[in-house]
Amino acid sequence: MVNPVLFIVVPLGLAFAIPLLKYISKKIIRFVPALAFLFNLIFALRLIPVVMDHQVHVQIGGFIPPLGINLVAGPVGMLFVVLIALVGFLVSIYAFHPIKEKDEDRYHILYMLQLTGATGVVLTGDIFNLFVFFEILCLASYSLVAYLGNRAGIESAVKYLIQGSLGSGLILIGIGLLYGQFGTLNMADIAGRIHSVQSISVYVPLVLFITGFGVEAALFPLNAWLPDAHSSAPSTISAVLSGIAIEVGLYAVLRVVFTLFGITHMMGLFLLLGVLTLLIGELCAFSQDNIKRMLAFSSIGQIGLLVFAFSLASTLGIAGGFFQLISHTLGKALLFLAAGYMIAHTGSMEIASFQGMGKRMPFTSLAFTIGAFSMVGLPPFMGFPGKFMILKAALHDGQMLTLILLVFILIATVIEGAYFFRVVQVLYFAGEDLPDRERAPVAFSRFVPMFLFTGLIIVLGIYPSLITDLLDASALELLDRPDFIKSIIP
Amino acid sequence: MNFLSEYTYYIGAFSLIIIGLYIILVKKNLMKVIIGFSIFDTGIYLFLIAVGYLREGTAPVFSKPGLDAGKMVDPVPQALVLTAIVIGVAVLALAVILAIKIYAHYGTLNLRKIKEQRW
Amino acid sequence: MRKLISIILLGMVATGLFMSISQIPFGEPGERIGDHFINQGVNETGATNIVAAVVVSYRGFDTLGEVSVLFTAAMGLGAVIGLVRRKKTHTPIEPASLIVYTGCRFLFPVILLVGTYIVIHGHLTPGGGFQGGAVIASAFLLMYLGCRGKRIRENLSRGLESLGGLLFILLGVTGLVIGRDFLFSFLPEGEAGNLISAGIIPLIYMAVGLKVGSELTGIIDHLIEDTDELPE
Amino acid sequence: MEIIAGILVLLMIASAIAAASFQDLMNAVIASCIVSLLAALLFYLLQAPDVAMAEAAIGAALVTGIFVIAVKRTKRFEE
Repeated sequence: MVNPVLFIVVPLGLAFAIPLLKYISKKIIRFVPALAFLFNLIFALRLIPVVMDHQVHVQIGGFIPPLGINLVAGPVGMLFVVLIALVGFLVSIYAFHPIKEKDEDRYHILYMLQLTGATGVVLTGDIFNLFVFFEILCLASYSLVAYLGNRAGIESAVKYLIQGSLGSGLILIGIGLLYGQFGTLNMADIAGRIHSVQSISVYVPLVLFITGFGVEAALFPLNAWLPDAHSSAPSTISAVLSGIAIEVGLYAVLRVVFTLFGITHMMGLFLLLGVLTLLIGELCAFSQDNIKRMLAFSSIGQIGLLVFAFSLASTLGIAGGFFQLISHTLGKALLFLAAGYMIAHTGSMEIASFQGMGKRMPFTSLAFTIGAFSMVGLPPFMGFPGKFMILKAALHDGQMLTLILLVFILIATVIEGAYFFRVVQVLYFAGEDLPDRERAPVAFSRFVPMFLFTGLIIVLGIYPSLITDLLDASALELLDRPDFIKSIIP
Repeated sequence: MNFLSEYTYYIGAFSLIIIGLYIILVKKNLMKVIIGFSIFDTGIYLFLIAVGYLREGTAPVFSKPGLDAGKMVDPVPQALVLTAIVIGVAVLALAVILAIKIYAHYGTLNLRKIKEQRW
Repeated sequence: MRKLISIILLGMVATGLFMSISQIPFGEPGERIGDHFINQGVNETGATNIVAAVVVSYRGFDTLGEVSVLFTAAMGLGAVIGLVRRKKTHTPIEPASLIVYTGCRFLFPVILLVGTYIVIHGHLTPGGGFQGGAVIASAFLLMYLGCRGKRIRENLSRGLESLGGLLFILLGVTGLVIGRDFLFSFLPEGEAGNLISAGIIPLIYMAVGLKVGSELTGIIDHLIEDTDELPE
Repeated sequence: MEIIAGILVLLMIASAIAAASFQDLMNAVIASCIVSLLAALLFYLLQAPDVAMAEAAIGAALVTGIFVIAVKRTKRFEE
């Protein structure tokens, strides 16, 4: 069994080593991220059966929690580690092909640091340590958004940075308030001392945390930065930002709400917030002409759906939320990669310019179509079981509010279908009169990740039972707060 | 008055946080906003250190023999602030370079004027 | 309108913060994990500076994360500035006045020395890797401002940066290799108060000092470099 | 001791307000530098010499240096 700390340390060490590796050979640098995340992927998958049985706790420096920092590799944490490693590995294959004439090594270093930060966030069991890794994730994201160095990139990065650091500052105040009252930083230890969220001095840190992490999780109304940032980053980075970064932000919110504070009575508000985010995201996506902005707004909508699912606070709802989260990560990464490849060919982000792509780039168009269908929730793709599980959970919940909100979710799905079908229609059926241009062959480094993402979406769509055990265990970890606390602080 | 002398440091920290937030939210100039972040961060550090203070305490350093461990201030917030200060300077440095690039692209630092992309 | 919303928001934040901050007693002893560090820190780590013990030993993982944040910022800065090769300008840069120049030349090694001292004595007296690294970087800042045209070689600073980070990680992994936890202090604690004591704390602080110093220097270097190619 | 702290806090708040209101960015940078320096002094009074050192070296010296470079590179006056 591999020590989970290596999932953080190995990519970090390789990232530190890249400036030195550069002196040996410039060529090998672009394979380093793939190597690191392949390592993570293999060993994380091997750790999953162990984690399903019992949580793995790792002490750092040999001090028992709450004195030292500890890592908690439970089902939730490992689910995210596998997801991050998978997306990290596949997207880094995409970058085998040199993307830009700019400094390549910095791109790879930042990319690895971004995903390492995400891995750290989902594994750590200490609130301040979570903040530190969150900062790595955010800082790498700001830099990567500005990586292309054009006007739009720099401007989005500034916006992102201002809102993100404001959020980080609020989180830090929240940590200070919690430490002042409870005298500890270990999340399980704090959770053990918060019995109910009644007094204002517990309520304020909660609000600060939700606001701070909510910026990264793109909860409405904290998501003004997202469409710009996601659309002006390089396509590979958009895939990671949409597929990993906001999900990790959501993870932090979930951890805070479920484990740290154990809230049960404010869920109606979150349900409402989720549906609001969903509707706004989908409506804005509908009115976009720019494909990357459309996908970015669609991410906002999906996050709203996830918030709705998790706010149901039932095993069924949370498991469905996790399934939909995986589906969104894989689907959105695929969509951004495919869209990015098409943009590289046409040189334009306008949807209208993709006319006739179905003939010129058949494989890429097919991958995009599958991703889009999965996003809408058509069988046999992965989005279908996800949305179905959420639907079932909401019906099972049976409250009046939930049922009313469900209607809005169905409306949002229809809107989602409308704009995705519009793109698919442009890909295949528009511009018949265009002269037949020759087919563009798919580069190998582009083909492999898109093919694997497509394959995963179809396989998991047909056999959702492959991962349901892990999802149920994850839901249980979030809901069973006393057990979580007891397993760390006996 | 008792309250004031009791909470001098908290008041200072609180005021810095609010002034910093005010600058960040209201000011239009990007450089000013970054300065606001610096002040905001300083306020947070002061708050954290004040949380760890023990009245009549000594610094948590056994520099000479005979120091009473029971009368030392809490070292944990100090460790957190050390980390946070370095993180803060990292963010500020990145913000500054982005501001310089914004100026190079747009010829202005006014945040209201550089909004090209909207929802 | 926007201003009004901001002010209302600010008022809400202020009220909330005020109410919660005033709940926290000032200067009162409480039940905190800090107590354990004060009482047991010297025994467990061998460092007389408990803050250093907390930063490097108890919460060493934070420190690893934090040097990574700085590394991220340095890399991000480089990426944003982009591919501007340093132009081989032989145009004489306006020299600073002789007094400033000589003063800087004189102060530079002294500040470097002080910075190194602060790093090395981090586990005994106040100071350590961050503070010493920052002092070292400020020596370079002085050099850039006072003696324009002097530069540290970029390759050197990037190499040191990598070495510092790798040293940290290697020290951490050694703990795993000998069958204990990551960042486990595998060296003897020695006698508290001696220069060579406190297990791996001084070593880690040196790695941190190296990394923080070279990274902050690199950041300043990037900023100055970018300034120089500005057409006035 | 408390009076000294009170005066320092007042000065600090005053410089922060000054930093907020100065139109000349260079002056605002200097004011924020003073805020950091006074904060470093307060850290010292709060028995945190480590943090005081870090704040003086990083918050007051380095950040101010970075800001000065940035202001020189961009516009000096707020518009």
